[in-house]
Amino acid sequence: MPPVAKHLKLVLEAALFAAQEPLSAFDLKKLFEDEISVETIRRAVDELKSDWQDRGVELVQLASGWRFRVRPEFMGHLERLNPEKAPRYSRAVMETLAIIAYRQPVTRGDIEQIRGVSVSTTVIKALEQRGWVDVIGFKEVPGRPGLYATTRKFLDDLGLASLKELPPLEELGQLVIPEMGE
Amino acid sequence: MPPVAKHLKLVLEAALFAAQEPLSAFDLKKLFEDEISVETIRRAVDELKSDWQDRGVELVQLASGWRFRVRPEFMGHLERLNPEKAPRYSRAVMETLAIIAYRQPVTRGDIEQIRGVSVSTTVIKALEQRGWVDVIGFKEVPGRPGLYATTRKFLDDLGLASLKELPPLEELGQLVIPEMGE
Amino acid sequence: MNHPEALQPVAQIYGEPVVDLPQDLYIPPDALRVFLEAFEGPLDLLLYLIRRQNLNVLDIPMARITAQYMEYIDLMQHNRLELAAEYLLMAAVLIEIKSRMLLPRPAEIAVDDGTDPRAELVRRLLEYEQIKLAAFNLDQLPQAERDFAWAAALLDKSGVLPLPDVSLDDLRAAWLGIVARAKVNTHHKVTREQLSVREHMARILRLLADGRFVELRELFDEQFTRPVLVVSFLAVLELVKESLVSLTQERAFAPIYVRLNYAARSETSETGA
Repeated sequence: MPPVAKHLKLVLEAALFAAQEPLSAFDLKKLFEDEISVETIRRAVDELKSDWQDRGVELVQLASGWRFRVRPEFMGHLERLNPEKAPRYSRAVMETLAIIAYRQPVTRGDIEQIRGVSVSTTVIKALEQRGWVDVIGFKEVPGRPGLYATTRKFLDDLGLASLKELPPLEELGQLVIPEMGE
Repeated sequence: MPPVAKHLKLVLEAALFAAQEPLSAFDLKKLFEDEISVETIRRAVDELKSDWQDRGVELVQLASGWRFRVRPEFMGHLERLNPEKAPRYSRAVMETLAIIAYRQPVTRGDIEQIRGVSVSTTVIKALEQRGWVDVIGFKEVPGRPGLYATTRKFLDDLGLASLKELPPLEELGQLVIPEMGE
Repeated sequence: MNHPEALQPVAQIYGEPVVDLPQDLYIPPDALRVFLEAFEGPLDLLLYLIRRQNLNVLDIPMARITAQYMEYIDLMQHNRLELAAEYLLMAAVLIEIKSRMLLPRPAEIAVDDGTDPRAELVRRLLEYEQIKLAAFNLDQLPQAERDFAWAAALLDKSGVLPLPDVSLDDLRAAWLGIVARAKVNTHHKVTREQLSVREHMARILRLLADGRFVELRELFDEQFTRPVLVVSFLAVLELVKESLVSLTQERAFAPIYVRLNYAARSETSETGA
């Protein structure tokens, strides 16, 4: 089989290093405008994996996808660095959380409409697993989508007594330029 | 000069990928039990930089050290996966930031004087929350207003190694458009 | 010369970028607000008037500029736009300069004085324009998270990933992205009052979650203060409006019952299946 196009591998590598969460073959496919088979993606990832074989970082497959990770043998050195910073949620997760907090109860469709982009299941799952949001009912429209709201734990973890203590958002409009185009 | 030991480079590479912030030569020295000269570190980083020359990821030198980042040319692909990116700041925010960057340290009054309008707290707060500006002292005048300056994170986030790399201010004389016709 | 005006639309009217501003002073009344919002203040407006007509800042024809500026102020007042104090202050400055230029200057003072009444205004205009250009150039630099992403690998020491911290500032920052992307920019207008209604909507939905009929009275705890009672009542109304709950009352003055709309459906579909 011919080797995978070099550019394809460079894009995958960059995406895997930029993502805050593991990426699945399905996610990686979305990087390209052209239709690329999952098979090709898998092959490219395999090649990447062997490219990184003898390095301090390796490409590993986790439950929800691939991710670059520091090889355990190299951890010893890195412990001399400052204690690692806490990871951060991706923008998608934070925006979804913000909408549920400020607009509850909302359906996934509402969230997508407000954000203008689709909301992946992994994003909502991350928040549910954290115990910060849950489904408190269903909306009486076709499909009966679940209604999400924030939980007591969300308030506790953020040190809030009630939602009223969330920062007011009235003036944020003046800070950013609306995105143009469709 | 002999090439830098391969293992050294692998450790540096792993550390630069693992740290969630730029690492200075001093930080990198701490990775090794043996005494390693800053000179050797620098040489190794330079080699790493050229190893990554034609990739989707590049090693850049910033105000607080080196860090790997995705080349801007590759962002188009990444946006297909995650359409949400940091918004573009409004002119009010950017002009306030420019005054702080080029005239630091400045008080809020100075900013208002130059812009000819009052500066809302929201604007300054947004810049503080982004970690781009902070109060570095107080001016000894009535009210003791805070003096704002830009931070290292501001330089890091704009890919600059120092304030000297800011785009030069246009000469005041050059701003005058020669009178046409009439 | 990289003038921001040359590259950036000066305003957006109903989502359409307006690159060119009208030549003359006439602006359709409904566009005036948008037009004025495109300016960052009186200095910006004045600079526009000067640049638009290719006038030399160092040699401002005070009469012309003042007349134009005053016409704008007039327009703003006619449209009852909230006229920022800064604009009125600038009008005063312009008129003062103009009047000083009209006054005859004693010859001997004019020589060693040499100060043009326009000097301070010119200095401020040039200084502002310099910063305006600097802001534009700064905005062109690739910016982290907007134009490039940081590259990182996982450092998994314990095998258990630490959970990300989230602060209130993070929530606010997340909302900025939403505001920028929202086509109708109404979403950022979330007030505390709305928030407490939303909070009580969630509370009431949880209370009704088992699908039973609940008497309306039960939704209001006796210990509620009066504002909380009001907010709870608004929450019930909002839930009815969004068809999430329905209210029933057998006859006048009988107890009012509240029930989830969807609960009925789920029961019938279970028994009916």
